[in-house]
Amino acid sequence: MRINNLRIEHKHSRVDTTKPLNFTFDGKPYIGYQGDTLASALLANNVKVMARSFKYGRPRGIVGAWAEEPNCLVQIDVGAKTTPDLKATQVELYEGLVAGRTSGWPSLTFDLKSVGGHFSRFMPAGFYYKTFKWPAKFWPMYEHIIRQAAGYGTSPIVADSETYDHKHHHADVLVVGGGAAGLLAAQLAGRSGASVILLDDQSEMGGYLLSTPNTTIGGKSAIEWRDSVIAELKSLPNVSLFTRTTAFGLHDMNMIQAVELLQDHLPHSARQAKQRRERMHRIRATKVVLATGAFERPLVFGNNDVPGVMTVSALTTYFNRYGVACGNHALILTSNDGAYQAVVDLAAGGIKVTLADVRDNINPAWEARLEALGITIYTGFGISEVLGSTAVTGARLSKLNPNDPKEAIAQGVKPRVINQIAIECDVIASSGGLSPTVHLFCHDGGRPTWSDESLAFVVSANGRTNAGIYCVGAVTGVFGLQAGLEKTAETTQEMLSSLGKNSKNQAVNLTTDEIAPSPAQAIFHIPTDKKAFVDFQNDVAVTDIQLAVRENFKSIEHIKRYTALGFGTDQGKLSNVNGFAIAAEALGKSIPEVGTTTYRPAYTPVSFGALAGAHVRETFEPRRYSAMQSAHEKRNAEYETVGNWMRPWYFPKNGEDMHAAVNRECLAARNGVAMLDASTLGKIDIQGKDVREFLNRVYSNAWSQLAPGKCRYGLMLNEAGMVMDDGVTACITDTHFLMTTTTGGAANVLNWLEKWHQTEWPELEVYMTSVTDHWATAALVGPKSREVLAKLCSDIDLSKDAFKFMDWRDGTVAGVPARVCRISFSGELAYEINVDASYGNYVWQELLSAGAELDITPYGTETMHVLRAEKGFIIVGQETDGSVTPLDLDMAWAVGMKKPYSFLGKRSLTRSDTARSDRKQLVGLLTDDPTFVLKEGAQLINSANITPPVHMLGHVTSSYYSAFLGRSIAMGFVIDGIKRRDNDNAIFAYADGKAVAVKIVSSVFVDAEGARHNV
Amino acid sequence: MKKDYSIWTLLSQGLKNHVGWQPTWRSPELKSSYDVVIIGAGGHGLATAYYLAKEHGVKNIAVLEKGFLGGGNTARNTTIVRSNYLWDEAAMLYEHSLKLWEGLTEDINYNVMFSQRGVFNLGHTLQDMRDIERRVNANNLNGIDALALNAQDVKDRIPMINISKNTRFPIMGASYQPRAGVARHDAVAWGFARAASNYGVDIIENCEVTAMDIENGQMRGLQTNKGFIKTARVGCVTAGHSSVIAKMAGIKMPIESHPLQAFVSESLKPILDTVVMSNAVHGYVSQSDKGELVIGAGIDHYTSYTQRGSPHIIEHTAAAIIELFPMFSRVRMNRQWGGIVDTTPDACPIISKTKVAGLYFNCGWGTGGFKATPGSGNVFAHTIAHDAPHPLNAAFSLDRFHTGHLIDEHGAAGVAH
Amino acid sequence: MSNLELNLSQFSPVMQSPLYHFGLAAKQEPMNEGKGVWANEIALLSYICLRGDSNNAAFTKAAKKILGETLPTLPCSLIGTPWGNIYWFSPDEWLIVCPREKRAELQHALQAVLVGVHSQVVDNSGGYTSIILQGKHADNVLQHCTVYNLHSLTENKVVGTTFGKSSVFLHRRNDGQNSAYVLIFRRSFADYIWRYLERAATPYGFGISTL
Amino acid sequence: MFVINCPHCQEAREEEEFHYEGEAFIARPAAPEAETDEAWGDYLFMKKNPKGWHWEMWSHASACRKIFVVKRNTANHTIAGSWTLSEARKAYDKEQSDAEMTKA
Repeated sequence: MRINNLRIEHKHSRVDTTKPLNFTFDGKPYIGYQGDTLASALLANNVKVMARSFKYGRPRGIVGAWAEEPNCLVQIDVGAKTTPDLKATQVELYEGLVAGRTSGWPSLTFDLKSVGGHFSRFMPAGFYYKTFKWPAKFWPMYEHIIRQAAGYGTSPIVADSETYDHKHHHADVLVVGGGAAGLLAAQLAGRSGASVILLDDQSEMGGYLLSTPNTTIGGKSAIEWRDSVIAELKSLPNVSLFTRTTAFGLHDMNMIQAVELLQDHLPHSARQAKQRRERMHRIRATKVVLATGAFERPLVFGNNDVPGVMTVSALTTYFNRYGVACGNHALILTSNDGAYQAVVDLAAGGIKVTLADVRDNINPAWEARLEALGITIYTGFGISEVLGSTAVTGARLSKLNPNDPKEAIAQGVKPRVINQIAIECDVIASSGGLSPTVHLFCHDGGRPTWSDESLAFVVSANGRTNAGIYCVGAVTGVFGLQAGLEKTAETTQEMLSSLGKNSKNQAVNLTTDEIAPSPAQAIFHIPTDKKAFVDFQNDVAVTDIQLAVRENFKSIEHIKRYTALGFGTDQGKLSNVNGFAIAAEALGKSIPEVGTTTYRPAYTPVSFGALAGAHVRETFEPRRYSAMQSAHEKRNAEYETVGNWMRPWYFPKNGEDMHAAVNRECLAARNGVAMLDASTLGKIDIQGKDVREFLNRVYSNAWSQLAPGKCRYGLMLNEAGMVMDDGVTACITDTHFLMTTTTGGAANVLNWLEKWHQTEWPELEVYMTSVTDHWATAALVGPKSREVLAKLCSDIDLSKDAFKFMDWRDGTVAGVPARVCRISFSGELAYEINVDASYGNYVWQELLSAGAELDITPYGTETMHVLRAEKGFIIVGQETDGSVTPLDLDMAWAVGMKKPYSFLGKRSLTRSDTARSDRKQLVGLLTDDPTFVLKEGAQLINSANITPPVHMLGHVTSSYYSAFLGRSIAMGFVIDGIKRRDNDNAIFAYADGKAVAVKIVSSVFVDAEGARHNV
Repeated sequence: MKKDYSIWTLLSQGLKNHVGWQPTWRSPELKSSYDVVIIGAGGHGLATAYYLAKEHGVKNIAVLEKGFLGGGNTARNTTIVRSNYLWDEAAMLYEHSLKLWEGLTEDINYNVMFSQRGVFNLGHTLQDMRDIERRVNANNLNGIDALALNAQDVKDRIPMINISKNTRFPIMGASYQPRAGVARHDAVAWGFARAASNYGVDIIENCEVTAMDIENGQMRGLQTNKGFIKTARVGCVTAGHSSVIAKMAGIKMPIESHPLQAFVSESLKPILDTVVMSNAVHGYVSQSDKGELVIGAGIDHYTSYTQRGSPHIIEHTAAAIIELFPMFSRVRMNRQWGGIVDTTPDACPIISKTKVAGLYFNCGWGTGGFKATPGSGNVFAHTIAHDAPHPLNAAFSLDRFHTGHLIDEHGAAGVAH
Repeated sequence: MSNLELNLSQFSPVMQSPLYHFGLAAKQEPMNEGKGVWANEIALLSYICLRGDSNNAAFTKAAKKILGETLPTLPCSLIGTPWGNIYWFSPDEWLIVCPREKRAELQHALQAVLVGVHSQVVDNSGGYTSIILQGKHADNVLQHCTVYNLHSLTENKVVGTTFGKSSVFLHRRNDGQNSAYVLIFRRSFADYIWRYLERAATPYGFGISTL
Repeated sequence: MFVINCPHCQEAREEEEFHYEGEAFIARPAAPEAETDEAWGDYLFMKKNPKGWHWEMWSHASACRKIFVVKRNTANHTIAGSWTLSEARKAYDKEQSDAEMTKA
């Protein structure tokens, strides 16, 4: 019965007409029902024009029923939830849904582009390569116009308010597609006891069965059969089913990415804040069964883009599944038997149907059934032209192989010769056969093959069994339901036995009531002098493909790229094969000779949010914290990220800016006492009888003589001789050393050491274990540091001579076992106090309290940098950039050229270029104006002349204001700099467009003789 | 030489239903001998042939392509063009290329849609900012346009970008090159093919080199699946496959071939009118003339010739883009793909003679080759024509890996997209 | 690292576990059906790293002398000993997790018995912590966090694997009815790992369980 | 995205647990000082980078931290096997000598 003009109630409809839903499209309110898609609801409301075409602004309507839809891209929702470019055919309707158009300006009824459209003859494929060239300076303006015309939906402009995540699965069998074949495969696999995952991208399983309820399987109606299989699958604990879940990528070794839509189908009121919007499943399956089905291929004919022209499968789906008649008089054009059941269903539903079949001889069984229903069939006819502009009003049929009247007369008969007929109708559907959904199969390198029997690119049933990929159903080119199911059972059994399983009690009755099909005709487009579109979304017409070939774009990849065929968001699901066939014709080649373009993920578009999953905002990447973090927060530290670590940068006090804070911190370290959290430095515990030899090989300096209780600075080179890391290493015993590394380099260094040990020197008896996280380290710095430490440490003799510079001692600090190293990165008297990190915060607090009366000052990395720069100490990664040797750094003292083993990087130091004496070398730099602080990264040049090109001598690596010296200081690299130190002719530092005179000096600005730390 | 492309030819052809258009390039039969053979009909190879014919008067040139022309990295990159490199040698080479880009459409009479929309290289740490300052100053002194911007400057120019301090990689600033931009990658190959073909260059597609005929250190000819070619000079421009070709000549290469992945979103109304790159988060993004966001990822660490990489790389890049532009979270990836990039130890190319006389290599462009297309072809043509490097590529010889004179762009450029 | 409530004037306790700042102790409640996942930190255990060649009899004998059990040599296995669990980390690396009180004794005993034997004994107690994860959705939550195939995580098995963009050692502990997962990981990643876990668990209902 | 068998953990694991460590069996010259700049440069930088079977190193970064060897086909991403460094050395040397034999 009719509910309204186009909405039909019948028992198979999946739409619940007792549950009306209000929604708006392009600003107008409409009513649909629970179970509708936006497309079915709009069609039921007799909305025909839903989009305007990309290039010519032609009116466009619904062509497909699912992911193949090329035209009707919509903007769903508003504000933070607005989503561009969804296909109206895939949007599930919910109460209050707000949908907008994504094309047509100023409106759908009038699109400015359609004016240009009248000049479409001057805009063939690739026309822009040939023009917009003159005058050259106008190109930016031309481009601006091209850009304004481009694009469908609009991006959100506020951050996404919903969340996403990933979930990882491992299964014996993954079945992709919940149509007839997929359901059967999952059922058999489930019965075998294998762990099975079944995915389907729609809101309910069943696939095309939901559109053909009148066929029967094993005596049951298609729907009953589907229900019974799903019921069984749900009862099996080893089977999991996912709906609204699209497998969009198949990667090496059967890793499938699938995105599950969890909330988009719900009204806002029903969406949960704690639930994800989408979830990406990563499924690693031993066996993959692709039951991805096929999309129906439309035939290409004149004006085939008028709204109201669609595929037969879409027409059937809207009619049977959604209870929507897309018109009252349907003209159906087909090249195969697939369309006939649709004709019968529509006719039975009270729709007037006219059928044109391009074949001269059609299947007698079907002919009989249609005659019984009184349906006119035009055999040997095609559509040469669709009539109507914003909606189909009719079509012109023409005989494909016209009868010649003279012939007839010569034979003495006067048959009524019909070569042209005009038909009035309000909807047109065509079928050129099926195109298997081979996308996933091809993602990891598979290729489909052309089948003359199926007239399609297909994949063989045992797809790539060596890779564990099996294919069942329409994707294999078996289009008959019974044949497909029988082959599915067979293939699934093979798959299961290769898993060492088999499916018990297989008595599944798969007989159907199909009429045995007669052969389809290989035809892709009907001759016409009107525009005939192959790819609707990119406005690619038959003539564009012919032009591309004429211009020598003969590879199918060239044709695709030149015409944009299949480049749209539908990825050419309807258009590709027609395009290949039309190209083949133009090239005078066979379709298999032309082949296909490469299918790449994503099968259908997937949101960036789903790809990112949980890796956004605070969980984007790890932040590492030291044990003292809570104390730093209390002191309102500003942070610097170093590697993954959050390190205090400086500690601003009552509104200080960084410079004020850093000056205060520096002076405290030089004149009183200050404290740095040094916990983040990498620490590697190394033990074994060959530790010294090992260190001799991985460090450039020598380690044979270092006595227990002593520490030494070490410099580490890569094999190319370039500095890669540095740090202080302590000798605990002759067979036990504790190495420290830079904060950022820790992981690399441990990996580097392990790699050399495991691959080159397994004979060396050493073991290495990272203890970076175990030790919390407070660096107590300044002339008064001993005084503070003494308050908390009674069991170490801290006197100058008992506990010398570069010594370490074990003892207790604040009652906590501690390893204290008297080392200094500031040049001051300093102690590094290392404790079990569980005590880190406590000891830090105790030190602060103990130092309170001496105004102990915690400081961050910025002050650390200033203090070390005043001493001319380098920071790996700031003074070095992977192109710097120890000699460039004037650190020859840290290179033990006499060590017996050729340490890592040694040989490279003597390469002809590396050995040059006039390389860029590290020096100190002073400006004339003591208050002027050079820019780090300023380039050093010979004169004040900055007219390019200017020869560069090097650059400033470090530059600070030294509160202690009351002037600015800097370090940098200068060609042959070491020789040029302290000669009077200044060089210049260039930054901010200005050149400033600087003197080259020693890079040690404070206490060259080291008196300050020797107290 | 055939008719130029122009609005007039377009109109007149429009009236004739475009039946009069000639092939964009000729597809002649392979001849038995050539003066110079270029292996690889990508952008660089075709540009090389074009400049050999145009600037060096070489008459008898073939470009051999084992697949379809422009089907390699030319067709797979994210089309970024810039010249703001740190080291003089690299900066001068890329700037030479950028200058050629600026006149390319007119020069080859083919609209390559070079769009100088500017490129931002973001800085996320203090060291990033030092490196940016260093690079920008070096660029200025080399006569290359470049600005150092702070976070607010970046926000003013890119209103959509997230400069909040609370992100894992807060944006502290950027270097900005106004003259940089993007171009239509396929058009570059087709345009050079057409221009070279007009000069008489034979472009032979589906022609695979299977062996080299080298006699006491001198190139004699090439064995191909279409027969033997006699030639004394061969230029190899085969990007990811360079090691494979070099092996035919017994030459070792300091090259590893890695997958480099990229993806595009669905087509959107104009939202981003410039190019944003970030090495720290491993992502870079621009919007194409069609409206797609074109997004590049970092490389996969393993070597591969499959033109596909691992999905977690793409997933990370999507996350990185959301970190920079949180509103893109609901935008959808339409299509992803991979190329094979030929990486070198110093992230700089090799444009060099070899120990085989008459055999030249142009490779090692890694992730940054597209921007160099015209410049690379231009200096390589010079190198082949004179059997000696052009001043601009002298530093990019193979022997730098023996002397140690590397041009280490890793320090400042990181992934040199 | 926000949501932090520490009164520094009366600073206590002396020891702080890596997740101390989340104040889990105050939030814990007895497990109930209301929530799908329960977690808590097993704070302040001791972690001793032991390195040595399992084919070196001198090493294995010596170790057994102290540990009372032969070091597990089956890949990814763990055994219980009077000291605590011993986890196989690699053919030449084990982690011994014991109560704090036993740390010094165990460490010194091992060091003493291994003098002159190619080996390494390292106290990493400050460097690690553990999280226990239980409840009917514990598996689901872990599937969001790690790429490891949990089906093959049988009891008495420990695996090193990914957790978000960090890594953990993971094993399944049998608490009678409801089996629980235990995650062992580095201190400095604790904040990230807890936040990641909490995010993953939220849709299932997340509670802090009493231990 | 690969599944790689770790010969130490003796289990097939997801690629994300591993780090790629480059071409296997690049031996460090015994006496670097005796090498010419050219020979040393070759050792430092030159790579086989084959299209086809490749002997390469991976480390099981998030588990046992051991470096091991995988034989992987760079043209199609199939993996022939994985071995500990010492086992791999034998397998590799045998393959080399067999290749020599067939040449001879």
